[in-house]
Amino acid sequence: MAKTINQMSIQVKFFASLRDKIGKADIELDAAKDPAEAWTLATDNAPRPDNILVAVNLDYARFDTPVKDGDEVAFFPPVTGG
Amino acid sequence: MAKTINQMSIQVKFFASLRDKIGKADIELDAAKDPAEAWTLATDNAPRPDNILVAVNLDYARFDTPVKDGDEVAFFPPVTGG
Amino acid sequence: MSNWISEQAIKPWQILADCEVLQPTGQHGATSSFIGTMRDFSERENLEKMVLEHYPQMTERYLAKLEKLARCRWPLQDCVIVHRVGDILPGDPIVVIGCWSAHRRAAIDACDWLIEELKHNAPFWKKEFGPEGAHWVEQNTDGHSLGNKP
Amino acid sequence: MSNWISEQAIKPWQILADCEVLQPTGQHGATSSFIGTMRDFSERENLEKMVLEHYPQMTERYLAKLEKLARCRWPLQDCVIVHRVGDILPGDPIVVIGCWSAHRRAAIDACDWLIEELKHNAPFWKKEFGPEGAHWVEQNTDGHSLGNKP
Repeated sequence: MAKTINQMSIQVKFFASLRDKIGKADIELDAAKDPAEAWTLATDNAPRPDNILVAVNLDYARFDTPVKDGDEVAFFPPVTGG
Repeated sequence: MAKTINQMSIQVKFFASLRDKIGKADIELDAAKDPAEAWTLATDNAPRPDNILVAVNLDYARFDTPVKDGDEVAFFPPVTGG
Repeated sequence: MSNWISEQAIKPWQILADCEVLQPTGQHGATSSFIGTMRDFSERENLEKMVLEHYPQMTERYLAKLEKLARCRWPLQDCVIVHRVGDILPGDPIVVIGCWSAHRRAAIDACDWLIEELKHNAPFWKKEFGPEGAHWVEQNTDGHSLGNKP
Repeated sequence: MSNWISEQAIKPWQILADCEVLQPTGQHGATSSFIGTMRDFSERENLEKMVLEHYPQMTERYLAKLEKLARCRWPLQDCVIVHRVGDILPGDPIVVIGCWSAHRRAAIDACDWLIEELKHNAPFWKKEFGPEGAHWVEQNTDGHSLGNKP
């Protein structure tokens, strides 16, 4: 799971209450085919709350949106700005 | 139609384009039972445009709202403020 | 109650900021405001000037009534309505409305309702002056005919 | 395009007045604005402080997208969106939105749409601090459940 030098990777981020729950803000994965797999790998298979949201490369995405090397995948709880 | 000293009367007012059309801003009537009659008396029986509005004592009213001595009756075109 | 007619030029942002200062800290979560400003064009032509006539006493009474109705209908912390009369030039503010409430929907809906009510019923009349002379505005643009409703 | 995230306290009326000055005289007839301010109470308790977290880069991208969409959907002359992040105290402004257009419906509807979109989708998160400790806000109040829709 550790990043290999000169190899692309998937950057995974957690925000707000989800970061507190997971216990980490970000982690790098060697690879993942979609956010669903990224979640499993990044959280050591933790149960995935129903209401969490996902973004790929700063845009909202689905859990089955294809992910490629170099992408950034973010998981976060419902937003509460404004 | 002229006001008699010590006698109450109906004050009639015209605003905006209606004042220009009628040719006067205000006139006093000795009496009128409602705005419809006030219009007839105050304008020498001029035709009454369909879209004009009427107020009695500063509140919107109908042409058959009863009017009593001392009341103020105002006629005006559709409003265009704001 | 804060609503008034002004025969002098008004500074809407200043009026709104001054009202804001009067609010108790932490009580309101939402402030919605509307400002109407004179354009230099109408449906007809370019405009040089406008005279805003009103029905003195009835306008004051009507604005007070509008504010009272809005405060009954929505849980507003505060509300301000100021309307210009007299000679107005392009770019001059004509009306300013501000609504303060705990939650956004009350402030937004009250402000929207107030400007529509004011436009449709408050006894003000615009006389526009352009290169082709002066004429009374016959009716306001319909608030709901322009722009797409989401 | 004028939208940004601020890590410092913001002065909404000043931001709006500054934008107003940039508008060409006589082009806009309507200005609609919304300001969100921190209350000193929540559904749960009294509040002492709030920390507003965001997803850097995605928030900027999202605000820019919102402004662009609003400008496509309504004929706006101008539009400004500013959102605070970081430590916030009761009474501090959190967000300010301003919309300028020729006619009122576009300005009012765009402003209303922008605050709802921002509340529902922009990646910000509130952590509230009160006498009972800190907790993340689970969800915003529904914009349409409070106050009576006219």
